Amino acid sequence: MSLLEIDRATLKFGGVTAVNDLSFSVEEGEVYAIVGPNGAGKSTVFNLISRFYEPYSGRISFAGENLLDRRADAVADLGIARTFQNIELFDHATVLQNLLVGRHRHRRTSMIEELLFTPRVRREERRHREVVEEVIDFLDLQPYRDKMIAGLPYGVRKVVELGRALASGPRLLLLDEPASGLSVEETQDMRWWIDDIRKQMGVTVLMVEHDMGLVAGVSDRVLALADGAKLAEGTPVEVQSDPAVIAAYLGAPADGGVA
Amino acid sequence: MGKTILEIKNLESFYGPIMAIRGVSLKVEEGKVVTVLGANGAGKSTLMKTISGIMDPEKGQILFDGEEIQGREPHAIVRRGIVHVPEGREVFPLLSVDENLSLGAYSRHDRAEIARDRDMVFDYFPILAERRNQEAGTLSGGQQQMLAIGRGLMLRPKIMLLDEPSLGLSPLLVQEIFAILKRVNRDEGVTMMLVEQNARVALDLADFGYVMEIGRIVMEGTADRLMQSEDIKSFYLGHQEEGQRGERRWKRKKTWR
Amino acid sequence: MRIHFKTSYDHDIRLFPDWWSFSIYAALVIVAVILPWLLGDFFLGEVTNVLIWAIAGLGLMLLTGQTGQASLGHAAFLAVGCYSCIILMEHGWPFLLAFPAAGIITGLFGTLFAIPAVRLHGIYLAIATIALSVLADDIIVLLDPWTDGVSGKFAPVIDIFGLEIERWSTPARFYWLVLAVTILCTLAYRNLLRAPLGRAFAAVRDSEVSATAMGVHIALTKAAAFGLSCAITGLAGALMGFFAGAFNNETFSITISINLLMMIVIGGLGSIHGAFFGAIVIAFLPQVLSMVTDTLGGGIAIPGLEMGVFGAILILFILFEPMGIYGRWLKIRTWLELFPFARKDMFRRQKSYLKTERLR
Amino acid sequence: MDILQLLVSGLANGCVYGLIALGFVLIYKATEAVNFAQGDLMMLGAFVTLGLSNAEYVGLPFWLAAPLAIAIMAGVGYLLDLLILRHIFGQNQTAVVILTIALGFVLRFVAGAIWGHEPQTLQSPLAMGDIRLGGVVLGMADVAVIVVTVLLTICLYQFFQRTKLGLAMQAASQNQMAAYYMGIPVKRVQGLIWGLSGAVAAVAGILFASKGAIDPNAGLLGIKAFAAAVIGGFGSLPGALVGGLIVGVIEPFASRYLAAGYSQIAPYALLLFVLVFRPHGLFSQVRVKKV
Amino acid sequence: ATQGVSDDEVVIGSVNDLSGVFAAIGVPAVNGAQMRFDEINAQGGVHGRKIRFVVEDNGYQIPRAMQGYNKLLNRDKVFAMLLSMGTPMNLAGFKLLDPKGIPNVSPLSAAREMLKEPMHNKFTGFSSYWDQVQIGVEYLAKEKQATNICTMYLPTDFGEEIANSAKDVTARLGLTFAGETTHKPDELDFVGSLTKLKAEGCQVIVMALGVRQAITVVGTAKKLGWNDVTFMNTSAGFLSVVAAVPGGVTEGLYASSGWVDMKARADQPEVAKFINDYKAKYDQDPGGFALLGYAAADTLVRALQAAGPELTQDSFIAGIESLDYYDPLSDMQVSYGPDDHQGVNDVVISIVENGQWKVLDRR
Ligand SMILES: Nc1ncnc2c1ncn2[C@@H]1O[C@H](COP(=O)(O)OP(=O)(O)OP(=O)(O)O)[C@@H](O)[C@H]1O
Ligand SMILES: Nc1ncnc2c1ncn2[C@@H]1O[C@H](COP(=O)(O)OP(=O)(O)OP(=O)(O)O)[C@@H](O)[C@H]1O
Ligand SMILES: CC(C)C[C@H](N)C(=O)O
Ligand SMILES: [Mg+2]
Ligand SMILES: [Mg+2]
Repeated sequence: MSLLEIDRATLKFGGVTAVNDLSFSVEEGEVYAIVGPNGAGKSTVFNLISRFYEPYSGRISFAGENLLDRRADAVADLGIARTFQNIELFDHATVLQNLLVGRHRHRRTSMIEELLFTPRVRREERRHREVVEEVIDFLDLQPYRDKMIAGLPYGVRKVVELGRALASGPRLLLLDEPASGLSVEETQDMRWWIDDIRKQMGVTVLMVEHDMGLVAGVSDRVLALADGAKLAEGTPVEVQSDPAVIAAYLGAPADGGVA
Repeated sequence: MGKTILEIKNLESFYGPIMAIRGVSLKVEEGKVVTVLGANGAGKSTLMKTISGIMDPEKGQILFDGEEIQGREPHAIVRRGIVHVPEGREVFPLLSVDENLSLGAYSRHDRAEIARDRDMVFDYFPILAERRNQEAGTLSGGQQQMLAIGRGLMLRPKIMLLDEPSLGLSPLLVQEIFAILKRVNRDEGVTMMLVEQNARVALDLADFGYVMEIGRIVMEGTADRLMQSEDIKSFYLGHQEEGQRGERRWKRKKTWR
Repeated sequence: MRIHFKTSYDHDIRLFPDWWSFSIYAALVIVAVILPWLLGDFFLGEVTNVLIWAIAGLGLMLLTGQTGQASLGHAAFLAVGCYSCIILMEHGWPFLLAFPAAGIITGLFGTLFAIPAVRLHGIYLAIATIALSVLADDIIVLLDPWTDGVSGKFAPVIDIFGLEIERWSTPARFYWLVLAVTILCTLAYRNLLRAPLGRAFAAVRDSEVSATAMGVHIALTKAAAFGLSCAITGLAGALMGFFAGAFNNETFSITISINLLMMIVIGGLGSIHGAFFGAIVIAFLPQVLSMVTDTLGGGIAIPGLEMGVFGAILILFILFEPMGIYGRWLKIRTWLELFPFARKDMFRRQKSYLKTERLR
Repeated sequence: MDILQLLVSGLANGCVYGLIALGFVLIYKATEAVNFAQGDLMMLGAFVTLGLSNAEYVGLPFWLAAPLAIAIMAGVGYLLDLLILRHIFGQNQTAVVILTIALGFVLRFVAGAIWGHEPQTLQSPLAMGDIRLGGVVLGMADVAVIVVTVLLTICLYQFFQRTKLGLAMQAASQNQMAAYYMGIPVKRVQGLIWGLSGAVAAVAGILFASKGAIDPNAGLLGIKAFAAAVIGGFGSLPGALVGGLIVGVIEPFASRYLAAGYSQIAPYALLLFVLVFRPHGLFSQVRVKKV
Repeated sequence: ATQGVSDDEVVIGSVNDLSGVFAAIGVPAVNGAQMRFDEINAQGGVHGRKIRFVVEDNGYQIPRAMQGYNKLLNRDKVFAMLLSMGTPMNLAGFKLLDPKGIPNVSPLSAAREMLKEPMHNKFTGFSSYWDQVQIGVEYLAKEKQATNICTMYLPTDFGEEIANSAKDVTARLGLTFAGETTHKPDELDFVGSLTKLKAEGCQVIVMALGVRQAITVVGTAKKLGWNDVTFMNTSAGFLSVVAAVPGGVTEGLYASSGWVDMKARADQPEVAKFINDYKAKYDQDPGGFALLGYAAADTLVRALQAAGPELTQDSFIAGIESLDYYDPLSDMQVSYGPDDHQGVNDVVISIVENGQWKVLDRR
């Protein structure tokens, strides 16, 4: 059984079919990338998994459980964390607080306990903090720990968002264009990070990315989408050399121009 | 040497107590493409915002066509022909694609020309024509980016400040965008100042380049020269090999700071 | 210049970041406790009033500053707290039970109101709460058998284990009671901020989408914010009832709601300090104005002058510092800490721009 | 017959709410700020007209005083923006809310200081005649209110929908920075809309005063108009009119058929009811954010 | 020494509405009182003491009122309160006036509770709303052969007192109480309510509404062609401006009040002087409440005079209880006594005729 299974999902916005009878599955422990032209429906697939959108038809299941039975906020409880293409952080909070919100699904204390700040709350806080500090170390975020999000450069925010998702201790990580807006150097970092996330933390990664260098470097399998439907699926090399993908998406030879 | 159209002298900009631009001076020649490279948070976007009047500089001068424009209201600066395509798209989310484009032509009055330019934008980005009545906020990220660039072109600028125009675009479109920019630069003589994470493409297009670090210009030169520089190669063009991870981590600490 | 080094995670978890700030707050509390010996009845009464408003402000701040839900109807919850406390006491409950019960009852009312209100944002919530505030007036009249309608009720004397407390006859005792409630509410508020729920509030305020993606149940979190906010407001309402001595359906009018919101905005949204700064301005300013007009005006009352000047001063406050007094206070503090390295133009307002809030 | 009469006068009243609501919506549409002083601007508009036209003050003919008052109020609106609101441009909207509430205090004081606190009646030709159709009676003022409100709504709607300036205003409210990038003089545009809504407030004030007496507290009506605007979907011009009409019509029917004590609850109960089912009003202006 | 009294000054306080919904009443009342005090101070005060009148604005809100009381009692240390506005505010104020024995003179509320126990420090100026309605309805029932009595009122203590009195008198006279409607201060349309009352067959409608509203109600009824109905106001709506609404809108409106309107008596010397003085001082025409304020201040001044040079609370109360005089301004006999803490007992019935209030009857 695959970890995540999308089965014949369809979603329309008015006249636009954003996802069209799409099926694919992600195995536990792999890095699975989705590529495709702008407007192909990649982010929409993520939003379906996050339960922000209701599919017209089709099934989505995670670890054998029907995701469509869950509310959007209950998706995180299963261990699904995500980042957003356009960065959705809590702007008026510090980096540390943002990461701590990532721990929310592990909250065990009640409101009353928190009002009194009982020793148990303190203990839990320390535990959350330790996890978060590990993430901070891992992502080299130390210099920004107490900075407000509102004043951070774009690239750092991208990393913070990744950190917030990681802090929740996910089983499946959804990354929507993790490297967009990052410099070559930072993209390299991202690549190591994704590698480590998969190998050391054992987290499955589903990502959308336009940087074919990154996609080729980290992913086990790639799905190419166009107009909401599957164009090609396979190893990075297979997909990159698929003529349909080249015509619709890559344009020139796969490594041309884009590092 | 061409005529200098934009000149910046010793510019300083602050976010509250934080100094984001620390004395930047640079020149842009008419009809040329200048690129600004720099790591995250170097202050590239801040520099552009200060030029377009979105932020006020604390010190220094910005000369456009020999006239000081620093600290003016942004719309007055736009009307002189300086157009900023900002980082992060900034479309009008509740207006249609068409209306967004019309706003690009807000300060223009030549109806026929506007219609022609609109057709040109639709020609560049056919998907926008297809979605002309869709609310811009519901476009996909890349489609919004196309709209932002298209809207910038509708302004008929003398000089375009492009802040990461390729953000979120598919590889095919990145190529197309740069082809378009090249064409606009060559055919219409539009001067450009370009910030791009994708340094290789940027230097390809540019005539001249500056490198920024923590609010300062630390290096400048013609695009060809920069392309050859070892530092540029290792920091912005991504020449490392797989095995160099540890080394790179160490190396990163060594910048010009 | 003060620098504190963080040596363990507890630095961020502790109530006070360092000894210095602990001593400042301790000193503040000590001064507050001995205040009745320093001030006459008049000023003590005013300080009591400021504290009561500050408690109400804390209540609203939790909702508006922390969770981003602007309410223009909190006077309704003041009323619920006030009426429930006094009705319970009339039924023989001792103050020590009736008072917390009033908080809980108001909290439950707040949660109840939250059921429709969690789906509302910004102005839609504001108008719903205005409606609530307007309706509260009528409902109190309609509930005449319990509330005595328009003729209103009188606050009984508080009796805590034989100790009689009353606003006019024992102003100092009443002040200490209010002070104790203030401190407890502040502590609870502070605790909340450093705990998961407080962060969830901020998350809901800043981005509902990503809060959802992180597993925050938006409706429940907002309902909790409403409940807590109203509970604190209810306590303030009960104290307000005791402070006024008599109250009826018109006591907790929409004007009070408006003043409450003004208070926290002027004080500085999102901070505990803000509630207190705001209370000082809103509760004390009219009194200062009337003292000033007494000395200047030579007795001739110019109708509505006080409200006019009050409005004008509020306008100046906002123009001077849209981030509230607390925002200004932070700047002054930074300036002092950096002294003598601060530049005078360091806190100049950079141009700022808004984006639509019509996207949710 | 009764029902028809109730309906007709409800509609006339609803138009007054609608007119004030239009003022709210105008400013919101172009700046996303909520002007809580809109009701007080209306009151001021009424008093300015009264001051210009009533015999005990300046004593101009009504048809001269009215346009003059509208012009003056447009100036007042513009000046409010220029002198006050512009200084907190780009700051958080709650600050604007508080600012305008405080402004309301000042306006009430100013009006009271100039024209006193007792209710006064505008000597308006509209206040005079009645129109009788079958058994239904409608004051001239009512007819004027209905006609003016409908016309004004249509004009303003067209303005926002069809003109470049209208579009620019909408753009400025959605993203101030991007509007600047397009070369839109955002601040000036917002000043214009404040002027426009000052003028609309004056129109509302004139018509309101023609229907009855005014005093400095007449602006409190603004709250009900605000409710009307929200029922319609804050930010929608037709919504403001529809919301106003709904509130206006519900009132006479409630007072006719509900027991004393319950009738005045009706508009606000209705508001809550609408918001439960349509959290952003009938013509919702709120969208789900695409992520 | 008695609080608020020094050798050359006596401090009088008032918590009044200068900016809220009843500012239209509070402001002229305070002005009128201030005028009387200025006059007496110009003459050297009472027994060598000048009167200082400190007014706190309560905006018709209890919390603000309590702040006002705190200031007046604990800071300004007033000797007595005069013309304090609002029934609920006064009731709340009694809590601290009573223990200190501070006199509360002529509150701006005609609720009967203004004379509740302990009564020794409380004095009202005019007949209560209760009595006004009792007598007014009795008069109209007879005059108009009316049997169906109704009320339109604000749901406040003020409105309820009037409504209750109307019900009481209806029952007492064996008439029918046909209907009632309540209103909010911001209501502006009464077509619905009037249609309802008409359907219920009302013949006399007792109003306890805001000033602006009362005008609109009468106008609307005329417009709807409902002419066989009589409206009656109490002293809360007994203003010259009400009578003077252009177009004769309020023509035929009755009022039952505690004093006589002065417009019709403007040719009498005292009244003419008052009107001129007031105009000169405030640049406005005085209304009924300016007169009321002036008269109340006058009562206070007389009481101070009667109290003698040795001013204490007791001597003041004795002084006021000894008063019995004719006030030409209000055209009323003012008399207090140890068991009579209500100055004027008369009720005057007036009607609007030709833009002025005309007295029909007084009891
Ligand atoms: N709320 C909506 N209403 C209408 N159309 C929408 C909506 N959301 C998305 N779409 C359309 O659905 C299509 C898929 O959008 P999606 O965001 O999934 O694209 P994407 O593959 O993520 O593209 P990109 O690479 O540009 O981010 C687009 O054509 C978009 O315009
Ligand atoms: N609103 C703000 N408040 C405070 N500091 C800010 C703000 N915006 C940016 N900064 C700071 O200013 C510096 C420059 O930021 P800027 O956005 O110009 O960088 P950049 O070079 O464009 O980076 P990127 O490549 O991520 O876009 C950064 O260090 C950032 O922390
Ligand atoms: C003067 C009056 C209209 C005030 C009203 N009697 C009240 O009790 O509040
Ligand atoms: Mg996308
Ligand atoms: Mg940038």
